Amino acid sequence: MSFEGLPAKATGKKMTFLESIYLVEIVRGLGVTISHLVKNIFATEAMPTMQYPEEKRVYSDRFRGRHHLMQREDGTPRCVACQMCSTYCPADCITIEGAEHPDPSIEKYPASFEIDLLRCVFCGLCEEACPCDAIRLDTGIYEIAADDRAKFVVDKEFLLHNKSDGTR
Amino acid sequence: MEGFLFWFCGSLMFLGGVMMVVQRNAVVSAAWLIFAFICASGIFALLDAPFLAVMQVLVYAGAIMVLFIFVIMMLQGPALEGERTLLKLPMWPAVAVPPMAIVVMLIGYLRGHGLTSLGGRPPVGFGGPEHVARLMLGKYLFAFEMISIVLLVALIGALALGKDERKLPWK
Amino acid sequence: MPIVLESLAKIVFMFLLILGMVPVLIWAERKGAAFIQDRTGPNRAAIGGVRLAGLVHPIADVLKLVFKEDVQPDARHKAMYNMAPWAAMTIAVSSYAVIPFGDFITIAGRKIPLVVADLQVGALYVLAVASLGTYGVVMGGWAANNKFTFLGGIRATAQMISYEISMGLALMGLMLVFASLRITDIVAGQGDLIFGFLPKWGVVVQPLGFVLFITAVFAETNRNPFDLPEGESEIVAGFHLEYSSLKFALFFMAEYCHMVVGAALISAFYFGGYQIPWLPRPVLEAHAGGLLTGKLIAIIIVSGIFAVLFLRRAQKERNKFGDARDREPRIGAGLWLMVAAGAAGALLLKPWHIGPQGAEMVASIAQIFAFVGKVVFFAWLFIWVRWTLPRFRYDQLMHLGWKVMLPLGLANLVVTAVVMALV
Amino acid sequence: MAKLTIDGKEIEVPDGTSLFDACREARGEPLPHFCYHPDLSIAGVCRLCQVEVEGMPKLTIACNTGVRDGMVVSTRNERVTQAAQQILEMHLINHPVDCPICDQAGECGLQNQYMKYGLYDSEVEIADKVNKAKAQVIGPHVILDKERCVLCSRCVRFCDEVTGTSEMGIFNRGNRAEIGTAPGVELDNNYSLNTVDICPVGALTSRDFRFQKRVWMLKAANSICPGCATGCNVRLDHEAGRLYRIKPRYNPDVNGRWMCDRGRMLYKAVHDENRLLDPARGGQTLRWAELDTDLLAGDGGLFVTSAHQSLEEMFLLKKLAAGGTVCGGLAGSDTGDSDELLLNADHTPNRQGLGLLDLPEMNGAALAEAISGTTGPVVVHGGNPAGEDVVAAALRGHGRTVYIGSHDNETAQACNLVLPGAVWAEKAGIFANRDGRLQAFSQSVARAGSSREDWRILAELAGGEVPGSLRAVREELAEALDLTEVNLNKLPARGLAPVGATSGGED
Repeated sequence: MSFEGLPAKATGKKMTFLESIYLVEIVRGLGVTISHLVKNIFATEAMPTMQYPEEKRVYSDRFRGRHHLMQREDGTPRCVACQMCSTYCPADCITIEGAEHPDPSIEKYPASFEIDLLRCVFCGLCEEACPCDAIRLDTGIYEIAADDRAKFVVDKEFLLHNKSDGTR
Repeated sequence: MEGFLFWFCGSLMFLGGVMMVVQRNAVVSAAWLIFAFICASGIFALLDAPFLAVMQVLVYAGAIMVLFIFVIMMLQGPALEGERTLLKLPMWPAVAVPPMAIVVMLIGYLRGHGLTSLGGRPPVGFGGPEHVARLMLGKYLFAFEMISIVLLVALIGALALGKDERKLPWK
Repeated sequence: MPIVLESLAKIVFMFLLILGMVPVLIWAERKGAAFIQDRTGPNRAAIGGVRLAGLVHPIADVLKLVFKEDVQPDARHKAMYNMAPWAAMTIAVSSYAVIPFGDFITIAGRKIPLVVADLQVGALYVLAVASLGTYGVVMGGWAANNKFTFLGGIRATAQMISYEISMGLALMGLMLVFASLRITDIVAGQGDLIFGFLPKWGVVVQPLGFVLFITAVFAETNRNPFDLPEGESEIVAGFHLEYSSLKFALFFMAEYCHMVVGAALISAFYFGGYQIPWLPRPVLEAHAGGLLTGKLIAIIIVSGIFAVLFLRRAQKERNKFGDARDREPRIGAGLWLMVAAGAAGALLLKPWHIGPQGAEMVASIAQIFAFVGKVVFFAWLFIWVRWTLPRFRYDQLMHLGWKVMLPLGLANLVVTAVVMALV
Repeated sequence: MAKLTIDGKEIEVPDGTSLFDACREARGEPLPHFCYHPDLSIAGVCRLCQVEVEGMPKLTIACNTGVRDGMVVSTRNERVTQAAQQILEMHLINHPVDCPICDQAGECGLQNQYMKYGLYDSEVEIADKVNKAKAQVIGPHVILDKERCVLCSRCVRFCDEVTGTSEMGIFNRGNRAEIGTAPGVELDNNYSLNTVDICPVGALTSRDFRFQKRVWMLKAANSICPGCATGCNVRLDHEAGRLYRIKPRYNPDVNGRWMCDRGRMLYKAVHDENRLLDPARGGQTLRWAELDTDLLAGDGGLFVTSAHQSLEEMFLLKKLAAGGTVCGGLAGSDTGDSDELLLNADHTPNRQGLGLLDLPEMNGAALAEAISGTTGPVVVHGGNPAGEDVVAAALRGHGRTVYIGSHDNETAQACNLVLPGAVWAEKAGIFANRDGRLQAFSQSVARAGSSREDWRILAELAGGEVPGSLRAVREELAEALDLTEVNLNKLPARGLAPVGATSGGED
């Protein structure tokens, strides 16, 4: 990061007499704020505020929303419980228990896969770490709310289907 | 009515004074003192001395006690267990002496004058700002100025005693 | 007995004025802040779809605060902790007793002065009560036994001591000019004109005093450039950090009451109180009929415009939300139309033919409105300044109080005294 | 002695040292290798430890080359590195590279060395790989993945040379060569999990540990195996308060690099459902604060420890007993299988300790008689003397019985007051193994429930006469054992050999 163009330290500029008695500058400041106020009263529609539940911001496709466990064609999770994501996770929010899969061609699968959404920082490092492209943050869901802490811990079934807009 | 208010204010003020003395906690003690001052101001108001009444609140309750509380807080900190206050001595004289003195005074007063003489009317304008000003800046001007000089000297003396000697302006 | 009834009525009026202004001020604070910062501000809470541009929010806030759990720190000093918010509120409200909100009003042949208590030493009373105002803050901050609240309390005391002196000095200049400590005298004195065209308002005769006074009032109310006892960014929320529920609401309301008191003091001392410039009481009474008619016509025009605006909005925003809020523009338009109709109906009563008694009443009411209008403006000034200026640093605050305002106040007093002696 | 130059550094090693060891000494780290193992014979099959020796036209494998005076060896030049890269690439030809699901990932020789020497961009097409059997169960403890094998033959040599059971072998040739067991033969000896330890890749993995935890998440604590009197030095791998596996720790004086499968499974007892979690009196659960020591009142009494407890605890119990009779527990309890390698017939870790502190053991009948004969309290610390019915009956008959132990067993059932102690992984202490060697173990996981360290319980029961820290207890213990010049708080890494015993073996 460069600080070019910025003064290296405070300039120490002396205030002029008018500035040093504050009053004129205060009145000027009041003028600035009142001009905003008046402008906004007469042009309410032009304000950048978004009326959130009714209007929603359109995020880029690459926005990292709530997690999503990818499925194989037969509906089982792609995840092989290698725990790369939970190892890499800076927030330590992923808990995986591996187990032997009945199908000999799969060998290892996640018996349980839980994400604590309250701990998650949505950095996307789990996506990066995953060797099987099994976890993605591509749902675009960011409205995660619940009335109970326990509901923020989402399990494998939830992450595989990911139908609700909130938490489980 | 006025008699009732007088006794009311008086007893509350007395209560405030006693509580101020017996409190272990300096801040609570100060709060009781403020209470007593406000009651005293009520008595001044009853005596048709509104200027004194307001000044009592403004100067004592409002300014001096705020300063006191500021100093107490600065020295004591937010600790509530004020066990290290000065009250190591037996407390009963503090509680018992003032009421006894007051009772003695009252008995002497009532013997001489009777209860009815408590509510005599002062002259019109008594205790108002103009009256006080005339006394203070006319009749008692010398005393007034002397007191202010004494206070000024005390102020400078406190400053000189309290300050680091090496930093005094004349050193 | 009638004097007791009179006083009661005046007290109730003052109470309604203050307590009624609190929610409005909270609303103005939030909405004004939002608009100043290019936001829309509160606009969600609604009663049956009617949002009153956010005015329902203060009501919802009050309900919420009243019914919230009262969380108290274990190590508090119980008595002081419980007393502090009430002390703050009581002291904030009690200043009103001496502020005249009108000249007089004549009811049933009695001439009633429009002030609760016309004290001989009213101005000093104001100062005395203001100086007590800090105790609520200090007691609360100390009794909660938390370092942050405690710092808030200490800051409040130091700030109070520093600025009360300047406040008193500024007022003394004014007392010299009007030669009285009685607030009604000071207000009445401001009805004159100097040089025949300039209203003899305090701000005109004591401009420096006014600046000092308004600064000190801002400091005493702990409002923005001087809100160090709260100082969110430094000491979390200062003295009321450990308060919740109703007690917090009391502190919160006390702050706004202080604001209203401050605004009332500024308008009474420096802006002529209930006086309308260039329209002294006799002139008002003489032209009461025309004045009333003009007012009614103005009301019709303004409410008509509002009604039209609401109707246009109703048309434009048809089914915008898809819920009860869609009704709002129509209800608004209806209300404004009703106001216009009421005013028009009043015109049928021939208001230009009112008798001398009616004229007196109109004059009194006009003066009350003038006072309330000034108070509202200065209350708004408090808000306006809060969202414009940054907070002082503590040393700057002390520097300003002791090294700038105190000498200026003394100089102002000396100059005023000399001028008064010469003139 | 032979003097040689390795990577420009001159070192001197005894004659007969292998070049591999000489290089390790010179470099400070071993050469890349798969098949070389210090406790096994030299096979020279992985070809990874090739070094350049001046005067030799081709690179030579270091493990199978003896040192010669005046040798000039380079291990880091481009030629050597390239050779290692190429050999690794060859090992990877048929390797499935399924690290994400491989339990060895994190402690895998192939992974580590590939990270260091690998080419990274493999030239082998996945479709060209030879597929072999995966996840094949070859014994009660071991599972085999033939694809991952690099044919280093360490396991084969282990079974041939250490256990002498020869279950494993290399079958087929060339591209199809694979490790395995002969038809009808299982890798079923008491040391089979050592093959998992020495397997440099994920070909042999433990069935018990399979998919339980990724190894890089585990934390290790040094300990001593409590399974038998041998006292193998072990490492407890644990995470978040749970033990996951036990691995041997090198101690040439005790167990070398091995340990038995029986000992490896002992961690399960730590997380047993059978654990005593709360103090209880007459079946009624108590809190420690509510504990009343009225049962201990009175003189005399019988104090029974066991060979499962640490020296400190035995010592404290002896102190607690004061005037009472102290007994070392049930004679001949917990004995069983043994073999000539490591497993001792005595399945307690500290029977020698009883001898050191002069605590005689009693047989069941004598113990029962002693219990019935005493009027004072009976305190049983650890073990399960009530496994013998006479003792159980005697305990039930006696009203004032206290049991301090970790698991709910017949003795806990029979006793009046039951105090939950810690198991060995949850506390620190000292065991004396079959040779009388004193070996310290340390705590690795948090104690279950509200159980407490036994020495704390004993110290509390004894009141003020006992030191309040384990350090102080050990100091007193050292005095009592006449080991004044020894610091029991800081035992040597290999344990304190008894006086007169010789400390042998190389490092």
